[in-house]
Amino acid sequence: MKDITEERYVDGKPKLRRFHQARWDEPIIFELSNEGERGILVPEVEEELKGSVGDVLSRIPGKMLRKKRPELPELSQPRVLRHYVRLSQETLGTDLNIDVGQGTCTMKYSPKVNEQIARMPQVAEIHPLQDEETVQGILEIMYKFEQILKEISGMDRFSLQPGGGSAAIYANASIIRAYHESRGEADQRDEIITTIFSHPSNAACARTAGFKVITLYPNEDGYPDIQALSAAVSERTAGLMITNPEDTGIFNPKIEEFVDIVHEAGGLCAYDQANANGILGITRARDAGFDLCQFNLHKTFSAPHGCGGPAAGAIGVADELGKFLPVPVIEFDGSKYRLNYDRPESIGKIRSFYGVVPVVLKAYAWVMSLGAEGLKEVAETAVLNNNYVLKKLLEVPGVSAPYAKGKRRIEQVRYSWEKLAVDTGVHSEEIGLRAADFGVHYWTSHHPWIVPEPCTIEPTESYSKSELDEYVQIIRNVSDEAYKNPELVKTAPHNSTIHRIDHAPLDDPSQWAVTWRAYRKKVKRDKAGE
Amino acid sequence: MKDITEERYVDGKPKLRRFHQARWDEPIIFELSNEGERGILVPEVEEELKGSVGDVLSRIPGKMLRKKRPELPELSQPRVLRHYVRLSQETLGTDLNIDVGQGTCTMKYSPKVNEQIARMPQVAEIHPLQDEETVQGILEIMYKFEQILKEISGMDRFSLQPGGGSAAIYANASIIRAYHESRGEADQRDEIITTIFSHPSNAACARTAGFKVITLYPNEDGYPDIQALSAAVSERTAGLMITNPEDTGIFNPKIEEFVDIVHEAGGLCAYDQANANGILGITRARDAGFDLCQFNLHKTFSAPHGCGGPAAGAIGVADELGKFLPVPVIEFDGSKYRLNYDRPESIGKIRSFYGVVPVVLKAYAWVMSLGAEGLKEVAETAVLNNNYVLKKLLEVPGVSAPYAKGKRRIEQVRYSWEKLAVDTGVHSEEIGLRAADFGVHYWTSHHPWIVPEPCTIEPTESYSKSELDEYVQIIRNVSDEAYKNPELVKTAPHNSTIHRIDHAPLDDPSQWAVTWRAYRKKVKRDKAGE
Amino acid sequence: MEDEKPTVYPYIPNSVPAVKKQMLKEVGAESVDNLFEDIPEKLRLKEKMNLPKPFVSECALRRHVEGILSKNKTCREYLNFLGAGCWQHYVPSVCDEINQRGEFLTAYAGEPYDDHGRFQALFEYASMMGELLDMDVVNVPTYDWFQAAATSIRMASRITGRREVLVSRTVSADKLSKIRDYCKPQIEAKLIDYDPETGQLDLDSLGAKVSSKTAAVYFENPSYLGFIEVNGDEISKVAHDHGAICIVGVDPISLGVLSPPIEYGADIVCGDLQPLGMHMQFGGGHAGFIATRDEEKYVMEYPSRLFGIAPTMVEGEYGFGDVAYERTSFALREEGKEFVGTAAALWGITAGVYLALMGPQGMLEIGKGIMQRSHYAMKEVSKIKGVRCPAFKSPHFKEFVVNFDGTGKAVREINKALLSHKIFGGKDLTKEFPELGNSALYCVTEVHTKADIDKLTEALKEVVG
Amino acid sequence: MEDEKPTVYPYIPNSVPAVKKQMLKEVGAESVDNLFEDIPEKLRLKEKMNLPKPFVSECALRRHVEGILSKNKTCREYLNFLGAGCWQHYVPSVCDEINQRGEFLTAYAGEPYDDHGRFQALFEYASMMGELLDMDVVNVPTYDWFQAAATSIRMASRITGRREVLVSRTVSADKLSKIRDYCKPQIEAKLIDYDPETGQLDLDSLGAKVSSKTAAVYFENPSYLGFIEVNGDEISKVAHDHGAICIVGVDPISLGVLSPPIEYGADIVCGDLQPLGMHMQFGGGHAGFIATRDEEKYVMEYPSRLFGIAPTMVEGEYGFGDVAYERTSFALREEGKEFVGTAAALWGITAGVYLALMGPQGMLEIGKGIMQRSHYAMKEVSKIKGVRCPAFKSPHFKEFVVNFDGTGKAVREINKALLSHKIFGGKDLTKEFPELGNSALYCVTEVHTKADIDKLTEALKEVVG
Ligand SMILES: Cc1ncc(COP(=O)(O)O)c(C=O)c1O
Ligand SMILES: Cc1ncc(COP(=O)(O)O)c(C=O)c1O
Repeated sequence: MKDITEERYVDGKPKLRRFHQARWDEPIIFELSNEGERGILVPEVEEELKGSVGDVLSRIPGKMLRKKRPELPELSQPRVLRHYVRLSQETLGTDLNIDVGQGTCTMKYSPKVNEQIARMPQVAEIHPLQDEETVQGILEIMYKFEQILKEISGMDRFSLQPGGGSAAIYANASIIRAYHESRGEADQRDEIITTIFSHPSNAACARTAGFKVITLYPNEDGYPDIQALSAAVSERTAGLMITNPEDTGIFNPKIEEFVDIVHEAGGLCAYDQANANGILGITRARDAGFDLCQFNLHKTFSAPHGCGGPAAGAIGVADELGKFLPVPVIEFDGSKYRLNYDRPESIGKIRSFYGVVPVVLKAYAWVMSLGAEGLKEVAETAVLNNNYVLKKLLEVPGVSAPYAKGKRRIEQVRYSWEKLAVDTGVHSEEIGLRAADFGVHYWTSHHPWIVPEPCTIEPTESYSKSELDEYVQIIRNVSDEAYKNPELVKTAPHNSTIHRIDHAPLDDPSQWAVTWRAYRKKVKRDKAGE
Repeated sequence: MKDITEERYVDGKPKLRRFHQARWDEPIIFELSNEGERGILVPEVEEELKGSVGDVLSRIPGKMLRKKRPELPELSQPRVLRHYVRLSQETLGTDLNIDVGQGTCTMKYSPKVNEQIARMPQVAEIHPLQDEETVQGILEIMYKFEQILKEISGMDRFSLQPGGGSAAIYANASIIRAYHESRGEADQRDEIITTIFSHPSNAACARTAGFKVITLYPNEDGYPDIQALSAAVSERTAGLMITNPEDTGIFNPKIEEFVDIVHEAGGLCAYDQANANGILGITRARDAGFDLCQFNLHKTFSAPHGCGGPAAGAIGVADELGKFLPVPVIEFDGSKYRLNYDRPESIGKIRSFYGVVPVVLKAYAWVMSLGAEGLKEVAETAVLNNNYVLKKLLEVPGVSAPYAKGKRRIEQVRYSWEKLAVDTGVHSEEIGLRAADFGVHYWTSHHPWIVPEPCTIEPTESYSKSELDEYVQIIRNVSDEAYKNPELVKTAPHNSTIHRIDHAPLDDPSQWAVTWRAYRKKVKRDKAGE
Repeated sequence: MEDEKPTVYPYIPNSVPAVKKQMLKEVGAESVDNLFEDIPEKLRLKEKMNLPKPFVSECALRRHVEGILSKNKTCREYLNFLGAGCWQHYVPSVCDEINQRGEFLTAYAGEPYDDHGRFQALFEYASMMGELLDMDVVNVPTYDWFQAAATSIRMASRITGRREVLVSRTVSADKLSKIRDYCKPQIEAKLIDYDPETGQLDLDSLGAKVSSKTAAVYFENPSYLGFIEVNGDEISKVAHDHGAICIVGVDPISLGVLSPPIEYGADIVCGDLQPLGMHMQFGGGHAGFIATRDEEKYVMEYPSRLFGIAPTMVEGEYGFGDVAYERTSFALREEGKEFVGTAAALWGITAGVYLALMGPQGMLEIGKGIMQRSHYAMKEVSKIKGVRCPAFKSPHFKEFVVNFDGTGKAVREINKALLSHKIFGGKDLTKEFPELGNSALYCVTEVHTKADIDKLTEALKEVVG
Repeated sequence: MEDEKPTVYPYIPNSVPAVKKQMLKEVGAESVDNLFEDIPEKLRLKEKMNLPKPFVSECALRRHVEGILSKNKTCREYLNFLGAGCWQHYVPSVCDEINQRGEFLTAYAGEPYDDHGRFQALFEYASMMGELLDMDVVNVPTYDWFQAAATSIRMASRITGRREVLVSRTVSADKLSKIRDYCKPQIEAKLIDYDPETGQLDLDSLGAKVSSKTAAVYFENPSYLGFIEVNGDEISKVAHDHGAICIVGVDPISLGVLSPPIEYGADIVCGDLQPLGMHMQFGGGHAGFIATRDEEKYVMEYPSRLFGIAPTMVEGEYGFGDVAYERTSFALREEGKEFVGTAAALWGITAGVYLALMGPQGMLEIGKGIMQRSHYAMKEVSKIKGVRCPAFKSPHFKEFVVNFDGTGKAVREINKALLSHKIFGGKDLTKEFPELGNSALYCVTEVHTKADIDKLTEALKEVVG
């Protein structure tokens, strides 16, 4: 028998947990198929109705009628359930782990009460085209939530339509374009300025909206470089799209000057507030002069991340840009809520209907459970937690926090394991895989890879000091192991659902397989010669 | 790194899964407490209301006012959630495993749709004393379900009040007592006859209701012994309380004669139909002459087992016993449902209010999804599955199916590993713990331990042939291991949440601890001397 | 393209005809019928059962059942002041989240290895209840308070070897009925009177009835009629003086503010978990607890399972298992203690979640808040002409008796009239406690706001006015 | 006994004052304010935000929010015939069970090790969609059909290097608006007319507009107006003949009976997953899919994530990971393909559950059943005086246009009148398609019974009569 007592380290509190993730070794669902099984029956059609309409399929012209049935798996209902419940256990949600290792993602607690409300028929079973009289409740919530966001950001108008943070950033780029178009300057003003530590979607959305992108790098102190900005602006400047605090957790103290410089050059300024968790009630976009901003309701506002959505973005703009917002907008005449489509200068539709309504509802409920003081408590505690973890982690051998040395951070910190890599040959990614052996996330996606051997930790307000201590202890332990027994770290994970993956095929067109059918054709058949 | 390829056996299909249960190594919840944390806030009291009533606590006489706050743990909401979600992952429900190893428990699929309906406010948020006009829906369901059970059992009247199968058996014992009381024979008729392979609750409930218990043993062929019955009955016989098929899976073919003999002696016959899954639509209690019966709605009727309840028992009786049923009974006058308490000969109350209503609802929905043909399909498939597993398991070295040799079984089979134990020294319980390493249950509670090295498998209708094959393959593999490497089996589990438990303290009054406070006093303090 | 096949049932994987055929072949049977060979032909049902036509699609089934249920009016739509053994308390979302997790919902009787989480959760439940009650032993839940009370009495009878129990007259008629049915063969239940002014258990009546035959004295706190029994000390002293056991039934949600009964002499404490995180469910949310000191003579008399903590082969790892399993009917059949079966474990886990969420501060605040609201309600209702409230001069917790004698209206009428205000009035006590006249038992909890109570008062005024 | 302490927030563990103090000490800060040193004083908010008073207890919060929501009327209470991009299909219970599991609900962007289940579920989703579509590559879902269509067009533009897209005129105005906004900087969208009799895309119009500048032809099947585009073959041929890509938008629930678009020449197929297990949620249940053949030139143009299967160190174990991650904006910022962000993965997993439950037989039956019902509805509605239905002479799937010109009543009026029958009538098309006159788009699915449809017909008769 394996002696797992070893695994509980005792050099400090709390002890490390002897973790093993659920491993169900579950086949691909197609491999479970048994011909003829049914997972659910569809509603029967009344004989009388059938008789009345005759053979409807015969009305489909031959070539439009499906000939070969789709080769979907055939499984009973309990087997489908079992498959997915098992897969769920192999997935590490925030409900399960001390989820501070996916820095910039704001993995906070998603209150269950809000989820339960969002699943009521009064939300789930309403159609977006129902008569407005019959959806006053949900319109009221959306309207009221816009008022809340106005107060939080200082902006004048909001739209809740975008389906995520990046979609919201894109919408803002689109509004900037519409603004310059309305002034006849669209052709001239085709440059968007951003910073390298602003989230990549700022650059990507700007480009997608047709702009050229100018990226500023930090100055020696690690702050966005104001000189570089002054050099970059011109009569071609359409706008500035920027995250603050940046993904490094550093707040740009010259943010107002940045805005002024861009304004002076005739550009608009859009504030990516996906990292707003640490500044709720502390500082506001409009007060720094921004013309547009966006929030991620699935991050700061506590809606769950759902394995990558449903998400929701909210965009806020200053009064003069209000007319460009997507249609429809929600209006209130003192007694009724209504949807107004009659907005000739609008950029139009960003997505189907009015936004990701259940996510908006959860965000509304979250704010209403906290109020102004509670939101400020969120920010203050998140920042305190972050600086606490910073203090503790910097005591761990091999890690550093580049840039803005000695300064406080806001919502997260981008660390570097450069020294550890040099000392031991263990890379940041490997640290993450070993951390997984203790039941926590530690993600490896830190584009741009400017900070060497990066690692971003964002504690948020949702974890207790003892849980933060546990996380730090895990990282300290992995660092110890890297120094003492690097092989152990380099072969991790050992206690996960699966073992080291060979990633090579995923970048090879002749081997990659995004579906089981492709895999069967390209890999299985090739191999087994079947 | 541990080579887990070994763990996937390839000598036959399906391959065994390389399983590991989630192991969170979660402390006892008190150990997680952080002073001052709150898991939920209770509704605030309006200042005006507070002012109006003054210091209410001062109205509690000194000695009745709590002085020391209860030492409950203090935890934030996400931490409470995380704790319990982790514990849930360390629990192997039917939703997760091929749950055929808890024979006699009828671990079938509990449809999710029924669960979702049962959690609607129309069920969850109704008070049992509401005006009958406002609960017509739930009364209708209970009433209709009684009609269904009447048809399934052939009985004339039903009560859904008992909180579980054993409570229902007790209620039947109580009705038998009331019946004899009503005839002035209560003192004389103080013996209940049962069989050793009837569920222990028959004997236990009869005794609790004040009867002496006579237990019949099987005859040489393994069937309940009719001669023994004839010898047992007398003018002292109050009744027969019997399971059929018995917990061995064997159906008593002389059941009608049993009933006749007891009737002739002046006793009543109560049929424990907890094992009814295999005989739905096949044979009925009343047709064999029984006067009373009971069903377990959390077994045959698909309601989930909930870690051991909420459960529900339904008792059915012949017309002449109807007057003894618990109060209230549900009546229907063609337009309204009402609760009738005016039943002077009733045994009275069995539990609070009217029964475990959500469980009844789930059972009703389950029947209504299947109908008469579907219920028969349940029985036939369950029995086919059982005989299939019987066939396959008997090919495994070391196992046998005692009694009624060569005969078919109904709902389950009680096997014996006597040969394996003799051959290898590995006991049934150890087989179960090794089976756990492959992610399945195999329970060890088979009282009475008359069958040596017992093991009871009940496939029900809920598992596909491939899942049954997988289960058999696991057992076959453990048997192989017992012969080749008994130590591996005897030290199992290896892939579970925890390791071999030292059970000795649990039977030692000086060491047992049913609460953390007792543990702290008796074990922790003693040990650590703290 | 082929048309619909004969029905295969989604819940019955092997209902696929081809699979069935193959399996029949494997077992050497011609048809499924062969497998029932042991069931005499005569007993075999010849026709199809006469059951309603099923709704085989989930969609149709749901519509059918929900259609029936839509006839119910809920306590979300109506303002509810009914209690009397089933109470409307707020159910924290996390309680439902945990008890609907498939793992807990569908587990049953697995081993302490594969079901470690179930054992730990139930051990923790017992441990938290232990803190609330200040007692060291708490059972895995039984069916409900009714059962817990009846079993507590039988435990006391076994411990003392005596066959008489004295029960407070203010216990509900239904619970008394259960106690009598369950104790009948062994134990006679005698009632102790109460003081008509205060409702308090009458110590003289107790003194007159207690004797060396008394196994136990059973009373409740708060009483069924809502007031607090303030003489717990004296009652238990009388019991103990006569070698009897003192059993107290208690509403656990009161224990943030009320003393745990062990403080005033209780030996066995029992009650219902429903207030701690269970929805009312038309009376389907009950679970009973029993608690005692950690003395062998008590422990060995529990019929329920008791989960204890135990070491494993690995240092620092906790294991769990059954304590003194050999006392149960599982082990000993009729020689076990009463009987044990599937009862209400999931509600035990849920109550644990509830207590973990509430913590000491939450339990204090909720108890106090309930008292503030119920006192406000009593005060306001008592202002209505012809209404006497509370009917008893005693401190109250969350329930109280309202007497309508002075209004000339029957409770039944009043309650019918309240319905049109979308209010469920208190439980009619006229049959259960005729001596209280035209009275009803009202319940006010933390779910009620001042506005709710004011609405009740206004409605009552209108109705009786 | 002490009284209530200052508020500690249940969602903010370290809001406990003592803990905060200790942590401040650890980080060497006097107050939390110090930690915001980088935020200029001038930008610091001086007052408390002016937000509504919160409902700090869960009980009060729930009552507040549910109170507002109770003003909505749901499609369970009313009979709903609205579709037009958001459809009322039956959501199997297992879909909700899986997507509310905390593990899936709260996971995000973990590694293929700790989030193995998420990767496998999404790989399986793509694989099942692949079978339904007969295509080898399917993305991790994007926001919705709008986005999927717009991105498909941009993919086509990048692949062909061309900057014009031809879009069927029967595409919804809203979707067209999205396409235009999203493609604006690069691609011009031109509309292809439809035949006023049949609704079918006008091949002459197509022929007139297609050219060597055409990157793609985009049309939908079934069309937004409900009929089936029967000339898929011809349309794709025209596109291909001009070196353009054929993009088809499709309602996946039709694919049990309708040919997968690849059969009639589609190169890129896109659509919405909402019908496959997502509640309508006032339009909050959308998710977009894009599918292509497994050709590098297509694969490399996806902006979305693509999850592929890969071996691990252990024989027979499956691993997963990102395919060609270096095309994404995560990796390349503005040099990546468009952009990628959090979209609708959970709905992808849910659609996978849906397809796994339905299987081939379920998809066939549901498609056929929907057609039977919608044809019955068309037949019955068409009998009403003054009503023309369907407005187009073409085969239909689940939606159809009803023209009310002959009734003298406006759709708006009719729909208002239907409300009093508890019916939501079809979408008013008068603004979107003025050329169709006084018309509405009705939707009938498997949730409708014959009785429902008859109820609609009766109500319509009364309303227009
Ligand atoms: C045959 C039989 N009778 C009675 C029972 C007891 O039912 P319960 O556990 O609901 O008390 C069981 C439970 O397994 C059983 O199998
Ligand atoms: C600062 C910032 N901006 C934008 C985004 C993109 O948001 P989404 O993932 O919702 O598209 C993120 C997401 O992590 C972010 O952290």
